Amino acid sequence: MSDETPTSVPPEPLTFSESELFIDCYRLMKRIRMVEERLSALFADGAIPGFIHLSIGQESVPVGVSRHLTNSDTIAITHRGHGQALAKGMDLTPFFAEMMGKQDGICKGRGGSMHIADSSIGMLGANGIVGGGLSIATGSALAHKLDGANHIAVAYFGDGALAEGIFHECLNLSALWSLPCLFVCENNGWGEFSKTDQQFRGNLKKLAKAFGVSYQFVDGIDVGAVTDASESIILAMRKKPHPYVLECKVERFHGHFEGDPQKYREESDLATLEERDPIIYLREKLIRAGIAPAILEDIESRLAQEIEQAVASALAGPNPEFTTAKSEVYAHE
Amino acid sequence: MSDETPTSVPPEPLTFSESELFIDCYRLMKRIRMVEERLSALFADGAIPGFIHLSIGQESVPVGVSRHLTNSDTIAITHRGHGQALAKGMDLTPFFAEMMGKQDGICKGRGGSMHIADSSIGMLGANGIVGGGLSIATGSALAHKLDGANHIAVAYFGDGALAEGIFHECLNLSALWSLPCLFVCENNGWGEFSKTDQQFRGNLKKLAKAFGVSYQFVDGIDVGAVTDASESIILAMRKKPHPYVLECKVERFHGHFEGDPQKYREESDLATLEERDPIIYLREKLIRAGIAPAILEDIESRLAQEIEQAVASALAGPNPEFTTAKSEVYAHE
Amino acid sequence: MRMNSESVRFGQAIGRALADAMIEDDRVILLGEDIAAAGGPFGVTRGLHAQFGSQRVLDFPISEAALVGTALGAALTGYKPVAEIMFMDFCTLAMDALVNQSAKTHFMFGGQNSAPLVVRTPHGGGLNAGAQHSQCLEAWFAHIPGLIVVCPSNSEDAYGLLRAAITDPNPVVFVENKTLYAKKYAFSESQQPISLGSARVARVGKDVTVVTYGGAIHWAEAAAVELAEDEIDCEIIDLRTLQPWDEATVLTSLTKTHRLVILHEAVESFGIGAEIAARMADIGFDELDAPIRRIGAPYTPVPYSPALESEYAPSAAKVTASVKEIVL
Amino acid sequence: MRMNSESVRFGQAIGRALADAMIEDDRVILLGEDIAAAGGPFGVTRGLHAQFGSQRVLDFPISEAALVGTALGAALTGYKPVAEIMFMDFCTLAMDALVNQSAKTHFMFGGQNSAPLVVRTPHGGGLNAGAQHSQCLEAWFAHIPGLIVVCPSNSEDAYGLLRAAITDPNPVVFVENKTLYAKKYAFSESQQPISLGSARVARVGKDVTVVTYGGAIHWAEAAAVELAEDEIDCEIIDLRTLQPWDEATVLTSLTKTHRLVILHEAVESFGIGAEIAARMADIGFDELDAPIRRIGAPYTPVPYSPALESEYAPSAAKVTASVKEIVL
Ligand SMILES: Cc1ncc(C[n+]2csc(CCOP(=O)(O)OP(=O)(O)O)c2C)c(N)n1
Ligand SMILES: Cc1ncc(C[n+]2csc(CCOP(=O)(O)OP(=O)(O)O)c2C)c(N)n1
Ligand SMILES: [Mg+2]
Ligand SMILES: [Mg+2]
Repeated sequence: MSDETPTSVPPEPLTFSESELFIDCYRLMKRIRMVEERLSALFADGAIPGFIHLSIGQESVPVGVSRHLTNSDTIAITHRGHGQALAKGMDLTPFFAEMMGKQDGICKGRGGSMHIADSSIGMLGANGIVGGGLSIATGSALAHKLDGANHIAVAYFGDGALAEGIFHECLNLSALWSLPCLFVCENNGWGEFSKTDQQFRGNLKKLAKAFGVSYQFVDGIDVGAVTDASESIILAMRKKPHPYVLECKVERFHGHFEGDPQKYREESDLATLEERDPIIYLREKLIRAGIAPAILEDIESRLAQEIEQAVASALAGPNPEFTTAKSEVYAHE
Repeated sequence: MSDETPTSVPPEPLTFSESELFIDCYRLMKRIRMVEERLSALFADGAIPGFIHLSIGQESVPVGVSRHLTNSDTIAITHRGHGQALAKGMDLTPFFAEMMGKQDGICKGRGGSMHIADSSIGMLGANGIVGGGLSIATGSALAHKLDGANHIAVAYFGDGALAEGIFHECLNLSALWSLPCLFVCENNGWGEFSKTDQQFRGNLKKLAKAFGVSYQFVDGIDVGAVTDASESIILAMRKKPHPYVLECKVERFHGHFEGDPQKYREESDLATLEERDPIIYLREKLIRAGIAPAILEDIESRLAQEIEQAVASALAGPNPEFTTAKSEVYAHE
Repeated sequence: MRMNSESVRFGQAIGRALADAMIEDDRVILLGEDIAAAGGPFGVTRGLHAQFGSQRVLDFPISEAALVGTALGAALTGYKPVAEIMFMDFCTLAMDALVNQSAKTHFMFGGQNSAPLVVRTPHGGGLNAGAQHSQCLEAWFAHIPGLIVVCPSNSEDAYGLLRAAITDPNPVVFVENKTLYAKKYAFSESQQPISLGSARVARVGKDVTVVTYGGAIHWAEAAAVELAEDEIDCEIIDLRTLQPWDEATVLTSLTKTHRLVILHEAVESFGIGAEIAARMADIGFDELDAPIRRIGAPYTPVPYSPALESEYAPSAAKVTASVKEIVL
Repeated sequence: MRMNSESVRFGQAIGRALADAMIEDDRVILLGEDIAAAGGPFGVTRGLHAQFGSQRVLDFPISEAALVGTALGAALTGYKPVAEIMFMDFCTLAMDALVNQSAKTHFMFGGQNSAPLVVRTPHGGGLNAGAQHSQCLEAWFAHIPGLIVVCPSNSEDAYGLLRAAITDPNPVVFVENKTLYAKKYAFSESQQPISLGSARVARVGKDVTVVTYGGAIHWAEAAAVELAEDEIDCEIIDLRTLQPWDEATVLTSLTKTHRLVILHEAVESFGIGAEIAARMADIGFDELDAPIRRIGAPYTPVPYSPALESEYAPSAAKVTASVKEIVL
């Protein structure tokens, strides 16, 4: 689908300020990873109902992008959006509580994994409809442009969504009106149980260019590359509103949803996933750069503690009441 | 929207066989023109209800394309589809009767101008939905491919339809499955009352290429160019099924619909339309090539007669009965 | 608010409501195909682009799905968009944004935000525009929790309801019968928003309740005049809002007349009238002295030919006949 | 036709109907997302790709609008496509092809051709899949002249109705309740197509008629068992086809029981039940001894949390309560 093939650059030494940055990234990526691993276990235990789609292996993308966003910037996220939400700043307890369908969930238990939203941080909402967030982000970008306040909107979408006509409509509109919308494609090569190249024959770079929309490819194994690319893209978008397509090559480590045994996937593909793990990649980079493993282990143990607390407090919370929910179908002035 | 700008080549002498071909084209283009001029008058007189959209100025496109189609090839046409239908071979009397909402109309008066169809000649139907025929033609191309019988499907569409997401979906699908679908864009520069460049920022050539779909531009002033281009395109498609985008630059001489005073159009634009008339262009070419004007006038007078007969017999026909119509909502085995 | 007591066309009243809403709140923006300089296919937005400029009246590409999705995104980011879908038939292209996204935003995200957008769209036949430009699809939207559905029948109501719809924090589908656009109605000074969900008793009567909305009210009114000659006194209720609809007003009327006829232009089967009838056959059962009759379009696509469409459409005569069947 | 008298899962019965239809007529092709090697998200098409190959079982890109439009184009060119829309909620993306195109083809083009396609799609909740993966939108389609709407409640009906739907020359929306897929039902030898438009009396009774369809029938049956203990004898009618629905069978039952309850999983307001109730409040008025009660989902989007969804969904208890209100 894209011209470029992902490259696997060996880690290099870091400057001190780089290592600060990368430790931050490490913390956030690891946080997402550990949260999702916890979700996976909770799901297996039956503590989480419905469908959950984990972004394990893809954490570098939202972490790299969100570094450059404020709460006034808006994002629309996907069904595989836990990382996108957490990287934007969603709190853990209401996050876990939502997954569990609890009253203290960020959406009072009415949304679940596919429908998390946090308007306090500009997170417009996850979407159970493939491509469903694209036009919402585009409209949010229109609002930012009309406001004239240099905020931007981000539309996360998967490579599967490329086949939906709405993508075309949104590319056109954002090009036509120079809307500050960053289209971030998390290209994991799969749409459910099918390879995307069996579903989509377009070349994303050429497609963007056909609308005069700038495009950049980054290999998501390297959060540094994502960060750098997003930084310059977003800076330019703030200076002068315009759309941009950022394609990030990543791997989907787990099944399409939890419980999917991935029988359709080659053994060899699954076996080599680790080589494409952005967290292992960054960890090695940090270690080589002289960061003491203990620092990273400390981060991990703090995260573990934070997560356990969040899970415990989410689990302890009450279930929602249907009568309350029913009274909130409509907003009141 | 397209890279190329239309060129206005002066007519050149013709060989004998060329002149045969061009006289044929002239007859068919003129037929469409005269039919539509008659419709315009009938509409002004109140003999035709509803909305009609005339293709005056655009006749070269369907005439050039349809030369290479048989009744087994299928076409889906637009709201501005009279020429597309007539070029494929629709008879005049049921055509006029349909416009008038008569029982003898090709659709028994239930469709009207926006919904003519003639399944006996592979004309799948006109569409009141912009872009509505694209996926129908794509599906018909799928059927042809499964049949393995070298037939093709043609999707006519306007430049306005480029903004609809369904176009993207159909380009992708036909590329992915190598479907013998010819996408013919009648680019008249307008979508209703707005210029298409105010609505669509994509470049059609690049868009097609982004899906690996071949593309060709022709200036519709020259039916010869349309004929030549379609011939080689369609031949190749029959040999080995694949999609193709053919963009034809034409002008819309009348309003969006009959009765539209076109106040939104520059005087100068309207004043120079004649220079872009494919019929005048061809007539001059024929005259210069030594065809006696009397031959053309003879064609015209025969056409006039044919048209008047069709109009008279359509007008004389009965109105449809609602009880009959109501019994045909569902097909019976 | 205006100081007129003139008569104003239905389409113009909508234009005024848009203008006044835009003056009052600069978060109100308009999005639609050919609505700016061209003024919309029915002239409803004529003049607004000149008055408010390209930042507030935006000509949208022919992309209905993105149109409503964009309106929603802007609504979630502080604006109050009013999107126009040129013909209600084209809503088919925008159902995801309306039904899966806008309608569910408030509830599904736990009440964090709301989706204050309006989708205006003309429905109905009478123009021989054929099966893809004449449909009345309001029943679809009334079935979707989270949406509000409005359908006015005259200029004052159009104005007042649209003002209310724009102010409302929820997504509203605002349906305009296209044969009304050019009709003139009294338009009194100092128009106010009309609260959504309240019906209007358009004619007081005692023998039978005729519930209707939108353009169909004229058939009901004509029938009432005819029936009065036979000493049958119709009460006509104009629902105005179809979801939530004013159950109390309908029930009150039924309690007086004990007979119910429901009329709309949409296809009768599975139309708006089905819900009204079903509800009254439950909560109003003891009041009913006769079968509930419905008059709507027959179960066929809208035909093109005038000879067909005139028989297809409901009419005063059909109302008169139905009423007589249950009153006499 | 098969020679089994075993019990067969609902999803499997659908798979068998597809296979048998494909064997019988090689114009039958399947189109859908992940239906080929993957066998569909609920396993319904498992094995068909292996059996019939890539020319007849086609994995479609994630493009629902093109999916149904393509099916229509193929139908108009000699095939009998069966398209799968993965969740009924995604029909929102394909409404133009279904409603403006497929439904109108036969009528609008004067009966020249027909559109023999089937759109299979699962509806309903119970999986805590949330507001965008649980909707029951069949009432939309029942409102559209030209479409046929089917919703089976057990394996034999699923088989027989799907066979009929594929043979039928008209576009059929074939709705499958997703909680049924894994359920086993008796499946007798020599299954035949079941003619569309005929309801099934699922339980004979004399005190009250319960009209229902699809997955909801199990709530009706459980309620009937409970009510029998109170000496209330329910007649249960399984509609099977929602458009055209079997008015005669419902009326016959009402003429016996004089009491009517309608049950479905879809939102009650403006749902399928509204039309049944409205119709019976007209043609069955004189037979009615009590208000018509409906049981459907309340007017909210489908909530995610099990704590909420379990209260949201209709239930046997709600049926029992409703029946008692009008029988006692
Ligand atoms: C409109 C729509 N069609 C189909 C689906 C079912 N579905 C859910 S996720 C998915 C694959 C999406 O692939 P991609 O966009 O690449 O996201 P990924 O799951 O790979 O992150 C599909 C087909 C859906 N949710 N919405
Ligand atoms: C889905 C849809 N949106 C809007 C319209 C209204 N409409 C009819 S024709 C038209 C312009 C189409 O432009 P183009 O495709 O270039 O065709 P042209 O009229 O120029 O031949 C529009 C917007 C429609 N019929 N269908
Ligand atoms: Mg993917
Ligand atoms: Mg055009």
